[in-house]
Order: sequence, then C-alpha cells, then structure tokens
Amino acid sequence: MLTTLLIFVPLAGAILVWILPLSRESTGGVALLVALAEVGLWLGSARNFDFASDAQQYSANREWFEELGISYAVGLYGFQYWLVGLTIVVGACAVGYGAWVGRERARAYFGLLLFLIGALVGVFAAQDLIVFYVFFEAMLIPIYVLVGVWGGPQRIKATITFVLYTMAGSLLMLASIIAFGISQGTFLLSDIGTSSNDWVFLGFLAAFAVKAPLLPFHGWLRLAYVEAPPEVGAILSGVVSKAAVFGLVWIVLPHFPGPVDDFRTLVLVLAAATLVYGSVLAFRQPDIRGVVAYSSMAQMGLIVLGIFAVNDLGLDGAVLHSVNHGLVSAGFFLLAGMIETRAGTGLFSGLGGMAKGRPILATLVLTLGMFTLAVPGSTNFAGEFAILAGVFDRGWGYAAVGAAAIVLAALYALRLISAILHERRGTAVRDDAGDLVGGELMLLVPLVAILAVLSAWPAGITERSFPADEPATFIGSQEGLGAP
Amino acid sequence: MIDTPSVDWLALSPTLALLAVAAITLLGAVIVPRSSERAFSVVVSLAGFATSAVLAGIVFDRSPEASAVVVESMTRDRLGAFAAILIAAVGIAVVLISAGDGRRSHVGEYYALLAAASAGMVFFASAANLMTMFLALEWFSISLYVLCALDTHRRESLEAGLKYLIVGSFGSGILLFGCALVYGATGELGFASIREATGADDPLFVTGMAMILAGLAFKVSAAPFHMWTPDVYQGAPTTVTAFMAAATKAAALVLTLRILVTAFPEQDEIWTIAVAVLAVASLVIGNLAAIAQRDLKRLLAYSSVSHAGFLLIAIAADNADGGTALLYYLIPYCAATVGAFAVVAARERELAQPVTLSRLEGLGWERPFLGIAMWWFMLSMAGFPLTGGFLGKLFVFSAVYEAGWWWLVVIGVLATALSLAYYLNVVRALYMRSGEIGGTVVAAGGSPPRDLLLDTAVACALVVTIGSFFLVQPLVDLARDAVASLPF
Amino acid sequence: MGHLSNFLVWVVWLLAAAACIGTGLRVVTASNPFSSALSLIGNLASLAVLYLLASGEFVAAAQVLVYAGAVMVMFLFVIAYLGGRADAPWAGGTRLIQTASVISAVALLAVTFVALMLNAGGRLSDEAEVTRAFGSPAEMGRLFLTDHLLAFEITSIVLLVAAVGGVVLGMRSRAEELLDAGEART
Amino acid sequence: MVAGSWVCLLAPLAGFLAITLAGTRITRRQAGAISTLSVFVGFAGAVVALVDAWGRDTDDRVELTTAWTWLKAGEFEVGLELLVDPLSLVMMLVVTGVGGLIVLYSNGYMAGEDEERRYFAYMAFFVFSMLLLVQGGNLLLLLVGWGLVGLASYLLIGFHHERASAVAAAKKAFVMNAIGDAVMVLAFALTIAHIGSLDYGVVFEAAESGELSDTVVTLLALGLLGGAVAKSAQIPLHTWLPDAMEGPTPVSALIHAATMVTAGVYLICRTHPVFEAAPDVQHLAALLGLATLLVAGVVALVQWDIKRVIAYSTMSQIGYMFVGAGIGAYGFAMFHLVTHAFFKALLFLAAGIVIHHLDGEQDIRRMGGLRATMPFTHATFLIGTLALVGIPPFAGFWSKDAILASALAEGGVLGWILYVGGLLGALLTAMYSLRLYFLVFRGKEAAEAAHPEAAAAHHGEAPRSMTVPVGVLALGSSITGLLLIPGVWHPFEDWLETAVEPLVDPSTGQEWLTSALAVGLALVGSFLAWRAFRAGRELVAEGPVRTTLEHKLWFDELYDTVFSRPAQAIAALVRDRFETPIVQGGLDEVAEGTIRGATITSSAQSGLLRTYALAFTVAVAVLTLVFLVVR
Amino acid sequence: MMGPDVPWYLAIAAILFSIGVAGVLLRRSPLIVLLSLEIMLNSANLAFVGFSRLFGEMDGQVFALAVMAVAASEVCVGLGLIVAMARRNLALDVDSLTELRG
Repeated sequence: MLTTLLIFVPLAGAILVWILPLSRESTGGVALLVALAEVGLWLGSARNFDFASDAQQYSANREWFEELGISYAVGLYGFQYWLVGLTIVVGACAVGYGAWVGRERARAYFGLLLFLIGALVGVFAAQDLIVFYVFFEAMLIPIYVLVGVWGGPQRIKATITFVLYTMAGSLLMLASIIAFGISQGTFLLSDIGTSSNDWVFLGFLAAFAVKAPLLPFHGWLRLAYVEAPPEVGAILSGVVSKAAVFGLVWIVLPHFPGPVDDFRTLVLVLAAATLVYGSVLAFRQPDIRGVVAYSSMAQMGLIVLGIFAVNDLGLDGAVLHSVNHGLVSAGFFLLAGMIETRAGTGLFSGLGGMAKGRPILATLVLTLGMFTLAVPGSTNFAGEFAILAGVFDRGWGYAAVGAAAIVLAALYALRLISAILHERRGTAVRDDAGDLVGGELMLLVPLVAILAVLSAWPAGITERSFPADEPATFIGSQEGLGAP
Repeated sequence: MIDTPSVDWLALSPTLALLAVAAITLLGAVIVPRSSERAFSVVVSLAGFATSAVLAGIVFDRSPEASAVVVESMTRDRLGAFAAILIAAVGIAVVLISAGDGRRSHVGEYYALLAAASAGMVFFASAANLMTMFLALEWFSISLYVLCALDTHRRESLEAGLKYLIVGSFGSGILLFGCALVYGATGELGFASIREATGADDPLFVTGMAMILAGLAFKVSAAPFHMWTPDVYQGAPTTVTAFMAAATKAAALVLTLRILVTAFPEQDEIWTIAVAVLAVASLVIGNLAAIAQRDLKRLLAYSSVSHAGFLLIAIAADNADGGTALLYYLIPYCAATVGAFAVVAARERELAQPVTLSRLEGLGWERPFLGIAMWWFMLSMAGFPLTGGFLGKLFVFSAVYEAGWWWLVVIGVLATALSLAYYLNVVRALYMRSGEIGGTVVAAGGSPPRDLLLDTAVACALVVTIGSFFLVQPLVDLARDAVASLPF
Repeated sequence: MGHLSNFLVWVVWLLAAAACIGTGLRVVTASNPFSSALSLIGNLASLAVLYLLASGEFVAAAQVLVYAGAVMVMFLFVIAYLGGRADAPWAGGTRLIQTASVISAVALLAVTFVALMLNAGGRLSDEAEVTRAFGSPAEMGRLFLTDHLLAFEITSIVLLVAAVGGVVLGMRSRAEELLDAGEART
Repeated sequence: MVAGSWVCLLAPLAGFLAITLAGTRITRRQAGAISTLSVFVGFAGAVVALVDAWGRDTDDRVELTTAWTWLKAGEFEVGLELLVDPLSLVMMLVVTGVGGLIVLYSNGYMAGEDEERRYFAYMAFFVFSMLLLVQGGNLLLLLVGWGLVGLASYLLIGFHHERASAVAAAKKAFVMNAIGDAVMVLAFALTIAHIGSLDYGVVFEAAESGELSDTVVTLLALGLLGGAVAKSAQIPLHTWLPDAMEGPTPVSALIHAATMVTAGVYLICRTHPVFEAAPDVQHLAALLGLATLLVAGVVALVQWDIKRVIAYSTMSQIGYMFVGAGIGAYGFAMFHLVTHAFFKALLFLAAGIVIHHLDGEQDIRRMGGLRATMPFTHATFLIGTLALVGIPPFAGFWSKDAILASALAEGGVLGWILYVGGLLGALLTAMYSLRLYFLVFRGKEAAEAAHPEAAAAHHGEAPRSMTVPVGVLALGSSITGLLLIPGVWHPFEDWLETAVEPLVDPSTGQEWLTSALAVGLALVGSFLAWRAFRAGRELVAEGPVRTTLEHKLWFDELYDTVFSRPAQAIAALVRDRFETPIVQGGLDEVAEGTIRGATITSSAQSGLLRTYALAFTVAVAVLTLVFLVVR
Repeated sequence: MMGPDVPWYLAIAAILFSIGVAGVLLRRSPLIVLLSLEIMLNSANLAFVGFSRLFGEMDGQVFALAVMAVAASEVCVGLGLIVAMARRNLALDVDSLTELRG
C-alpha cells in the first residue's frame, strides 16, 4: 500500500501541477512541496520496514490482466528501498534546482519532472515483469521531452539518440519478457521461476547494457548527459542508470542462473572494459559534464562487476555503490549547472581559478571530487572496496583492473577539480561571479550530508540491503541460483 | 405463393438505425433550410449512431450463441455486434469532428453517406455468405468513394476519389472472381457450408481463396495491396480519412478473421503463412515509408499500414487469443487514429492548409490540450506503456508467440523500434523547435474559435486510449466473448 | 435431331464466344472511348447469348435490358457530354510498366487456367440435370424474396447510394461556385 | 587508555569541522587558535593514554575498542575500531606532539596569508587522518587513514592553488599515493578472498600459522610494501616528495618530514608478522631503503633549494628506517622515526624562519652569513644539523647508529651490504648537511646584499609563536636520544618490545664500534664540506655525474616517457579512433541507412494509379501461384 | 447439356477477366478503365452463371444479377466523378493524377 503511495504521490502531483493554473514561482513551490512530502513519506516508511525479513515490505498485488497472468505487483526489499530512496532524494533536489533557476513553461516542466520521479520509483518497486517494463518505458516519456525542450543546443539530437538507443534495448527485453512470461504462464517475479534460455537472457541483458551503459552500448551517453538540463542530467546519471542495476540484481540473476553462469565471463569483461574505458575517456573530456558523464559510465561498469561477482561482498557493494554514485553524480551535475550559470560555459578552457574568493564552491567541488575518486574512508571507497573484494573471487584480473581504475579515477577527478578551481582565473569566469548562495546550498548540502553520514556508516546500507544480509543466498533462493 | 422468411429484426437493427439516419439526413438536405441543415444532420447522426451502438450492445448481450439470419445471409453473433459497437463509436467521434468543418456544400449528403457507409460496414462485419459479403463491401466502398471525392472543389479530393474508385473496383473485381471460383469449387456461398463442402485442396478453391484474401487485404490496406492508402488518405477530407482509417480497417479485419476462420479453417496451414507474410511486408514497408513523410495525413496513412501488419499478426496466430488480441488492439487503435486525425483536422482548419510536420510546430504550446492528446495518441500507436497500444501489441505478440511463431514477435518488436522514428518525430514537432523555446507558427486562417465538439471527441479518444490500458481486463473479457462465437 | 441442335448450339456458342472475346479486346484497345463503349455493348450482348446457352434466361434478359440498355446509354451520354476531352492518350508509362502489365495479366490468366483445367473434364464436366424452370424469372423472384432477401435489399441500397453519389458528384457544388466566383473576381 | 585515545583521535577532527563549518564567522587568528588547541588536546589525550598504559603491566598494554560496524557484507565485517598499544601510543605522541608544535609555529608563519582558515582546517584534518592511520584497529581502517593523509597532503601541498607548480606537485603526490593505495586494496582483496577478514589479529594469526600460503603472504607483504614505499617516498615511488616542497614550510615539516612520510615504517612495524612470514619481501624493503638512502644522499649534494635539500635528507633518513625495519630492528627503526621527527621538523622550521625572513627566498646561493642577523635560528639549525649528522649527544646519533649496529648484528651478505651502505650514507649525510649549514649561515652576508628590503622588513628573529616551537624541538633533538643508551638505559626499546618483538639484538660492543665508525665518517664528511666551502668549490665537480645528480637520476623524465605520455596518447587515441567515429558516428550511419531505405520505399509510391493496380495484380498472381503450389 | 460443357464457359470467363485486367493496367483514359472494370465484373458473372449451371443451383445466377446492379452503381459513381473532374478542367488521364505521391 505504502509502496503504491510512493509511486502515485508524484504522479498525482504531476497532474495537479498540470491542471492548476499557477504562476511559475508557485508552480515550482507546489512541485517542491510534493517532492518533499515524498521524501517524508519515504523516511516515514523506514520505521516499520523490516530489513531482516525475507518477505516483501509494503507489498501490493492486484489482478490487472488475468488473461496473460499480469498483475499490478509492487513491494520492497532492502535494496529496492535504498534505490527508491535515492530516486526520491535526488528527485527532490532536481525539482528544487528547477524551482531555483525558474524554468520556462514551469507547469509542463515540473509536471514532467514529478512524473519521471513517480515512474522511477515504480521501476524500483516493481515485482511483476510487465509492471517493471511499463514504468521502465514510462520514464522515457518525460525524459524525452525534458531533454528535448529544455536542453542545450544539441538537445534534439541528444534526446532522440537517447530514446532510440534505450527503446532498441528495451524492446528486445519486451520480446524476452513475452517469451519468458508466456512460457511460464505468469509475469509475477515471485512465481515466474527460472529460465535457461540464452536468447531470453540476452534480451534482458541488452536492455540493461544500454541503460547502464556497458561498453559498446554507450553511444547516447555523452550527448544526453551534456545536453540535458543539469537537474535532468542529475536524474539521468544518478538514478535512471540504476534501473539497470535493479534489473540485473532482481531479474537477471535470480531467474537466469544458467545463462548467468555461462555468460558471466563475457559480462565481467565488458564491465571491466567499461570501467577502464570510461575512466580513460573521462580523462580526456573538455568539459565538466563530459567528465562526470564518462565517470558515471566507469562507475556503472564497476557496479556491474560487483553484481556479476554474485557474492555477498559484490552484491552489497553494488547496492551501496549505486546509492553513492547516484548521490555524487547528481550533486556534480547540479554543481556543473551552478558553475555554468556563473561562467556561462562548462568548458575547462574557459574555467579555472574559481576557488579564489569562493570558499563554499571550492569546498563543495573538492568534497564531491573526493567522493568521486573514492578517497579511502568515503562511502564510495567502501562500496568500491567491497565490489573489488567481491569480484576478486571471480578472478584477480577483474580486481586488478578495478584497482587500476582507482588510479585513473584519481587522475580525472583531480584534473576536474583543478580545471575548475585552481591556477589563474579562467577567461569565462567573471570576477563578480559570486560564491554559492543559500538556495543552491539547500540543494547540495543535503546530498553531501547524506554522503558524509554514509561514509561514517556504510554498513547502514550494506547490512540492510538483503534479508539477513545474505545477498547471494537470498538471490539464489529466488529459484535455485546456488550461492557461489 | 411465396412465403417470405422470418427476419431477425434485432440482428439487423444496428444497420437499420444507421440507414434511417442516412434517409433522414438525406431528406433533411432537401427540406430543412440551409441555415439549420448542419445542426439538423449532426443531431440526427449523433442520435442515430448512438442508437445503433446501443442496439448493437443489446445484440451483443442477447446473442451468446451465433445464429444465422435468413439462411446464412448474415450471422447474428457477438463478433459482429462488437464490430458494430466499434464502428458506431467511431462514427460518433467522426460526426463530432465533422461538425466544425467549414463544409459549404453537400452537408446533408455528407452525413447521409457517412451513415450509409457505417451501415454497410456493420453489415459487412457480420456477413455470412460470399454474396452478402461482396454486396456489403460494395455498399460501403461506393459510399466511401463518394465521400473521398466529396470536396469536388479540391483537386486532391477528386484525385483521391478516382484513385480509390478505380483501384477499389479493381480489387473488388478480383475479390468477386475469387468468390466465383470458390463457389465453383464448392457449389456453396455460405461460409459455414463452404467449410462443410469437400475439395479442400481443389485448385479452384485455393485460387479463389487467394483472390478473396487479396481483395480483403486491399481493404485492410496491407502491403503490397496498400498503395492506394497514402494517396487516398491524404487527398480525402480529413474527417473521412479518420473514418476510413478507423472504421474500414476494423470492419475489414473482423470480416477477414471471420471468413478465414469459418470458411477456410481446413486450409489454415496455407493462409496463416500468407497472412504472416503480408503482415511482415506491411510492417516493413509501412514503417519505412512513414519515416520519409512530411505530410501528417500521409504519415498516419503509412502508420495505419504498419498497424495493419500488427493486426494481421494477430490473425496469423490463428487461435482464440489471436482473435481476442485483434479485437482488443482495435479499441485503442481506433481511438488513437480518430483522435490523431481530429487534431490534424483542427490544425488544418486553423492554418487553412495541409498539415505538415513543420506546420505542426508549437501546437503543443499553443493548444496544450490538443498537444497532450496528440502526444498520447502517438505514444499509443508506438506502443508505449500507459496506453492501450502497448497492451494491444503485448497481447498480439503473446498470442502469436503461443502459436509458436517467435520470429514474428521479433520482427514486430523491431518494427516497433523503427516506428518510433516517426511517432517521436511528431511529438518533437509538437513541442520542440531547433530554435528557441516558445514562439508560434502564424495561423494563416487565423485560429478559429475553439471547437467544443471536436475537443469532446478528442477527449473521448484520449480517455479510451489511456483507459484501455488500465481497464484492460474487462475489455479483453468482452473481446473474448465476441471471439467465442468463432469455431476456433 | 439431338445431334443437329447440339451442333447448332455449338456454332452459336462459338460465334458468341468469339464475339465476346473480340469485342472485349476491342474495348481495351480502341483508341477513343466512344468506340470502346460501343464494343462493350456488343460484348455484353454476346455474353447474354452465352448466359442463354447456360440456361440463364432471366440473367440474359437483365443483361440486355438493364446493362446494355440503361447503363451503356448513360455511358454514351457522358462521353458525348465530354466530347473531345474524353480522348486520352492510348497508354502510358514506361515500356517496362506496359510489358509488366501485359505479362502479369497473362500470368493471372495462366494461373486461373491451370486452376480450371486441373479438374476440367472431371467434376466440372458433369452438370446436374436441370428442369425447365431453371433460370426462369419466377424462380429468380422466389429466391430473391426468400433465401437471398437480404442480398436483394442490399442491392437496392447499393443502387440508391450510387444514385445519390452520382448526383452529388455530378452537380456543381456551392463550394465550387464560390471558388469559381473568387477566381472570376481575381 | 581507551578514552584518551578517542579524545586524541576526535579532538583534531572536531577542530577541523569547527573551522570548516564556521567559515567566515571566525577570524583567521581564531581559526589558528582552534586548530592548535585541538591538536594539543589530542596530545593531552595521548599522554593520558600513555600514562594509563605505563601503569599497567606489560602484557596488558594492548586494547582494541570498537565504536560500531563500519562495513559489513555477509560474512565479511569491519568495525570502526581503535587499537591502542605501545606502538600506536608512540606514534600518537609524535603526531600530536610534534604536530601541535608545528601548528603553533604556523600561527606565526602563515600570518597575513589569506585563506589562512583553510590552512588550519587542513592541518587539523591531517592530524586527524594521521591519528586514524596509526590508531586504526584493522587493515581497512589503516588504509582509510592512509588515504586520508594522502588527501590532506594533496590539499596542503596545493595550498597555494593559484601557483601552477604547486597544483601539479599536489596532483603528483596524490596520484603516486593512489598507486600505493591501489596496490594495498588489491592485497587486502586477496586477503579477504582467503581468510575473509582484515582484523590484525586474524591476519597475523593466519600469517604466522601458515594458514595463508607462502605466495599469498608474499603477495600481501608486497602489497603492503608497495603502499609503504609510495607513502614514504622510497625508490621507485619517491619522485613526488621533492616537488611536495611546493607546500608551505610548516606543511613540509609536519607531513613530509615528521609524520606522514614515516608512515611506511610504521606500517612495516605494525604488520611485522606478515613481513616476517615473507622474509624476502622484508629484505627487499631493507634494500629499497638502502638504495633510497644513498641516492637521496648523493642527490642532496647538488641541490640549491634549501627545502629540497632537507627533503632529500628526509628520504635518506627514512631509508635508514626501512633498513632497520627490513632487518627486524623495529624498535630502533621506530626510535629513529621519533628522533628524526624532532630534528627534521626542527630543520624545516628553522629553514622556514630563514625563508620567512627573506620573503620566501629558498635558493641557498642567495643566502649566507645569516648567523649574525638571526643567532637563535642559527643555533637551533645547527643543533638540528648535528642531530642529523649523528654527532653525540644529539638524538640522531643514538638512533641511526642503533640501526647500523643491528645491520652488523644481522650479519650475512645482506647485513654487510646494509652495514657498509649505511656507513657510507652517514658520510653523505654529513657532507650535504654541513654544506647546507655553511652556505646558509656562514660566510659573508650574501643574504643582506641580496635582500636589502627583507633586512629592512624583518629585524632579526621571527615572532614568539615561531621561535617557541623551534626551541622546544631543538631541546627534543638534543635529549630524546638519551632514551636509548646502548647497554646503559634503553626504556624506549623495552617499551616497544612488548608490542613488536625485534628480530635482531645487537650486542653493546657492536653498538659502540658502529658508533665510533659512524661518528668518524661524519667528521670526515663535515671536514670535506668545510674545505669545499672555504675553497668556494662545489662538493661534486661539474660533469656528467653532476648533471645526472641535478636531474635526480632522470627519474621524472623516465616516468614521464614510460607512463604518463603513453597513457595520454592512448586516451587520445581511444577517443579519436574509437569513441568519436565508431560509437558516436555509428549511430549516424544507422540513421542515414534507415532514411535512405525510407526514401526508396516511399519513392516507389509513384502516384501512378496504374502501377498500384500493377502491384496488386502481380501480388495476386504470386499469391495464387504459391497457393496452387503449396496446397 | 447441349453445346460445350462448363469448362468452356469458364475458359471464356478467365480470358475476359484478364482482358479486363490488362485494360485497367494499360489504358490511361479513366472512361476506358471503367469499361475494363465492367469487363472484369462480367467475366465473373459468366463464371457464376456457368457454375450455377454446373450445380443446378440458381445462387450463382442470383449473384450475377446482383453484380450487374453493383457494376451499374460503380459506373454511375465513376461517371459522376469523371464529370466532376471534367468540370474542374482536370485532364481525363489517370497518369496525370500524380498530385498525391511519395
């Protein structure tokens, strides 16, 4: 019930915003209120959430399309709870940012944003393949317009590329879903059982490989992340990409034990390649968002490594790191937006020396940068370490690549920081471009605060991601995937 | 002394209601003063279509078992009733849309012909022998020929009319010859009797079957029998196009399903393949050609070709699920099609010139309601979730997968991906400009006062498009009942 | 006696068939519509003969009266009304298209022929014995009022619709008037 | 003990947070005060803990306290826990004590610097990180501290962020350390894979009991060594340290002399069971130490930057410590760490005063004769130098010689190599240290000539806040050595023995012999330096040798060509050859293809009615034919 | 039955049918195209009559009769259209109807 509420509060809010004839400011305000209410709802739901139990929490299951055995089934396990939380928090920040800059055509804009949040929550809460697919696609609808209308100069190419890529992947998944569900007579994840059909497996994999993205499937990445409005970019890289994490953890691993074993090497190699590739390219990007985009790609590669390690460390690490990366990249996108409003560009050629006289900005850039490169002690480090330790089981080579990526991450993160903050002032930076102000801090500080808390206590998430903190056995217990 | 057979008037009532409309509006065109001619016809038509829909509903309710009317002239069953409801509903929507068109002449005749065509389709959908089938086909075809050419002052309209007439008659000629051959092979005209009759592998029989299939595929506008579609859809008055795209397809598909399943079940291993091939061809050609289109009506025409492909997949499944899927798919399809053409009509009246993608620019911001509606219609046609279109496709694919044709699913999925290219293009045109956000296309005709009836029609279409997603099960149950009367 | 009449029937049939095909070809090939319309009349007439020989008296009669009579007269009127404008170039399109057309037409013919001949002489050759009443107007009437009542009604509806359509299209609409007026003014 | 250690750890953190969050609401001086205070509070905590521990009997001096579970995944679990034992107590005292003095000194040194707040926040943060490193109760926490000190050092080296060279140096330092971290992460992953835990106890137990196979232990030890080498700027990961001198002088004193760079030694001592289980690696450590010791020594001979000279001497002194740790003389290695912390910090701070006095001048060719103007500084600097050179009774003498003696006691080829090398190092040390001392303080008053305005600005000595710490450190450098008088009184050794059992124990005789040799060589070196100075010659004559030394043996150039250039080239290649054309461009290709197909398909729609009919006919013919065939 | 038996009729029907088809495919004058269409329909009629003779059932003849009506209607509408086009001064040439294409 509560899950349903979490899904539909934003959707209702969207409709509310669409129909209420309010001014730009008040529209933003209403949207923000809805988003905050959502946050409150989520926090409240933590109280009765039994992380230890291996039953879905707040689950709901109503017959919807008996003909094909499709039902509206939603519910939360620990890791889903965290992903939902990530969505809601980042979403709130995004809405806040939109309200702060005062977007054109506010009603349409905030409506779509709330719609997107609702759809994302739906994705992470889905317990039925079709419901999952429905939300998985539904989130494209707002993204398409949000990027295409409010984006940068190349927005239209960006948005079309993004949607076509994603759809190509997810339609293959649809074929797989049909094949899987029809042959099993149900689409309910809890009853659907396992399949050993490689093609069906590959269909799912395709969708998630595009979404993550893994190496050859990232053609949409740069354009989409760079051209999108900052807050949308934040949601894209921070949350939307996590749909892949959810899919892999909750659909692929439990229901395709055979193929997972057969293709593990392939996926792990792809993921490792993605990690290195993303890091290397991040190091050559000419602008802030480019760096963040490719670093996101690298991080997703790392997360996939953890997932396909299919052991406790790997899975817990993957969940933890998903949350970390979501918060960090979201923060960085917002930050990028704020810097761009000051300098008029995100290009390093025009930036630099912003630390002088802007202590708050400098501090935040530094902090987020350090989280990005997973400085030891940060929650990102915890996640990264867990993943590497986990994937070590599958071959020291993957761990070695991961370790190398630590150095690469240091390289590009430091480059990013210096390019923004250090040395002489960039040509594009006017000296009257001030420090961050209250409104902007309201958005960033919460993110950083959460990251700080997590850094002090990463176990807060890892312990509570899977029943009894036994991911492998739990995933396995969903139909026979033996714990490695 | 000849004893005239007892006639099941209830079975005929939906048709008769529409015929009555035709007659009254025709009279109205003569006696009612010009000033009130339009209002009169609109009101009468609405009443008539509504009545017909209600009557069809009653028929649906009262005939769980199929029964022949006047020795296999027509069947009274839920399938026919379902189609009748659909057609009548489309008719209502089209009338609402038409009310606001600036038609200066042939007002009464327009509505009369519309009603007549609908009547023909309703009958066609439940025809039970080759003769009634052919006659009903001609019945609504001829009405449509006239409707297409009705704007005699527009060159395109005449061109469309003539093209439709000639190719259409050509098609029905072939259909007729096919009927003759089948008759020759079996000595029967009634579908059921044809099934009973011997000579399944008789060369005459299969030849005739092929020609009949071709003739029907023509009406369904499945590739390669589709080539008239774009031209006619583009040239005909937009409201007529809307009607054709939705109602004709529905009627033709229902009858195709009916005849293939009732008359030719013995040969199914032949025609399933054929239908599948037609479906694939339609998907490929329709989607590819649509990408290249700039004129919106033409684009939608091609999209309707590709939808014919999807619907034929359902028929190729050759099982009860397939039939059910077909009927369910038709609901959101008709809604979205009519709605989309309604929006096109609105824009057309605003700009007083054909609507191209570039002329659509900014509609989303200038007319938020129409914009959002159009957006959702496109999504539904593209098979996005939260619209009936998605579940329709899903259902069709599942059906054909159950029939064991996984490759059709794959092709269908790829075709869907291809179709996004142009559906999203429309959405892009609605909301995004390469230039700055906002701004407006100068309305050549000066935007007319907002047309309440048209908006109502669009609203209804929107409700159905989205509602059919959330209330899928009840609708599917209806479709299931409707198909139950077919001998699967 | 039987032989003689049979022979005579054969002769008549062959003549009719020949006329039928000949006129048919003429219709398609004649350069101006007028002559092809006339030859269609001939075609219809010869068809009527064939109907007669296939013991379809009423159909034959209807053919001559309704068709050759009424319809073709309408045709001729229109052609006369259009006068010179009725003449269009004989055929068009590229050579390729023309040859393709002919080939496909022939192919269709071939296919149907095959289909026919595959069981000609077999089932197709043993006709049922029929009474004198077969094909008589009375019988037709009975059928139209019993088994094919609906077909009969529909036929009338179709004719009605067509009539309306013909009128609607034939007469000059107000829209056209306004248009022409506009053009005249400019 | 526990409470004390927590206070010690958290006080600097509190200071850091306070300054950061307070932002501009506090003045610079207040920031300085907070920072200094917090560190001294930490020192107090450490002292309390020490006293407590001292009171206990020897086998009860180890305590492990867990705050909460930091990271947990399935079986694997790591607590946020502190380990208090003699070893960590020593480090705590050094870090907070010396650190406190240096922070105090900074108050004077950094006065007038803008963004002073940031500086003091960073300093407090560094102290916290360093404490976490030495107090961390398991390998993972050690790694955390390890990384955080790296971060702090990055921040402080790059403190003058508008100076490109500073930023570059900071990056270099961080990346070098990141390499070390990565290696350690890998080693830890390996450990987890085998024993599923990172607790000291479990790991050491497994190492000693042989539960971990030799290869695994060796790899683990190598990993740890890698981290240690990177952090302690030993060959081959040493190149960052000289550049790190871009940071403010107190930073160099605290991070790059007294504490952080010596963490490697601490690490080896802390994880000695692992190293002892992999003796080859331990010896490798010793040899690396020796190599660094000598290389740094010779390079230091030709440096002109006062801070760089001291930096190289730091490297070489740490080399000694590695030698000690490498042969298992943990106590002596740690002792040298302590004394070194004192006198090297002293040298840096004194040098800082000089630089401060000369308005940031660091080139010793433009100094000289400062003895007259700044007697106090001169005195302290001299003490530091003597301690470094190892002249009794100053601290360096006792600690360095103890290590050399251990090498002697170790014996064998390795032992002798180390012994001889070490003695040679003593010679070098004397030469470069005295060279520095002479050039800066003796001779004619070059400095005044070079910096008249400076002479006018500062009259003589620096402010109290700077001189006091220097004085204290001078005192320390003079007397701490007395904590370890061979055969007579060695409380330090005994104190540590309870935590880390040494492998070698040189006899008193070996001790005195070594001392005699070492001091002798030191005097020789000093004499050479003096003679060269008098003759106004350089110690190393012009020529290929000298150029090689001036280029620090071409290490930077080597790494540049071998690593960074190829890496950048590859990155560019990937972007220009794969990403842009194939990944980004491939999509356009597909799109164009589709559109081409679309135009073709729709151009088939000629508008010619008869072609439509034709298509129809053909289709029907085909359909019929097919039906006829397949029926 | 006197004279040739049914297949002969059918043969004629088939020939006529393809003649009609050829006409539609080849001729440009809409009038003549209409006439060709008539021929197609009539061929079907002939087939129907023949078959109905074959089976001795009159359904075929009834069908034929109905078809005549239909043919008449098509002609009616077709002529109407042609007249309308002529009135709009459009060339009576199906090849010139290429306003709508692509």
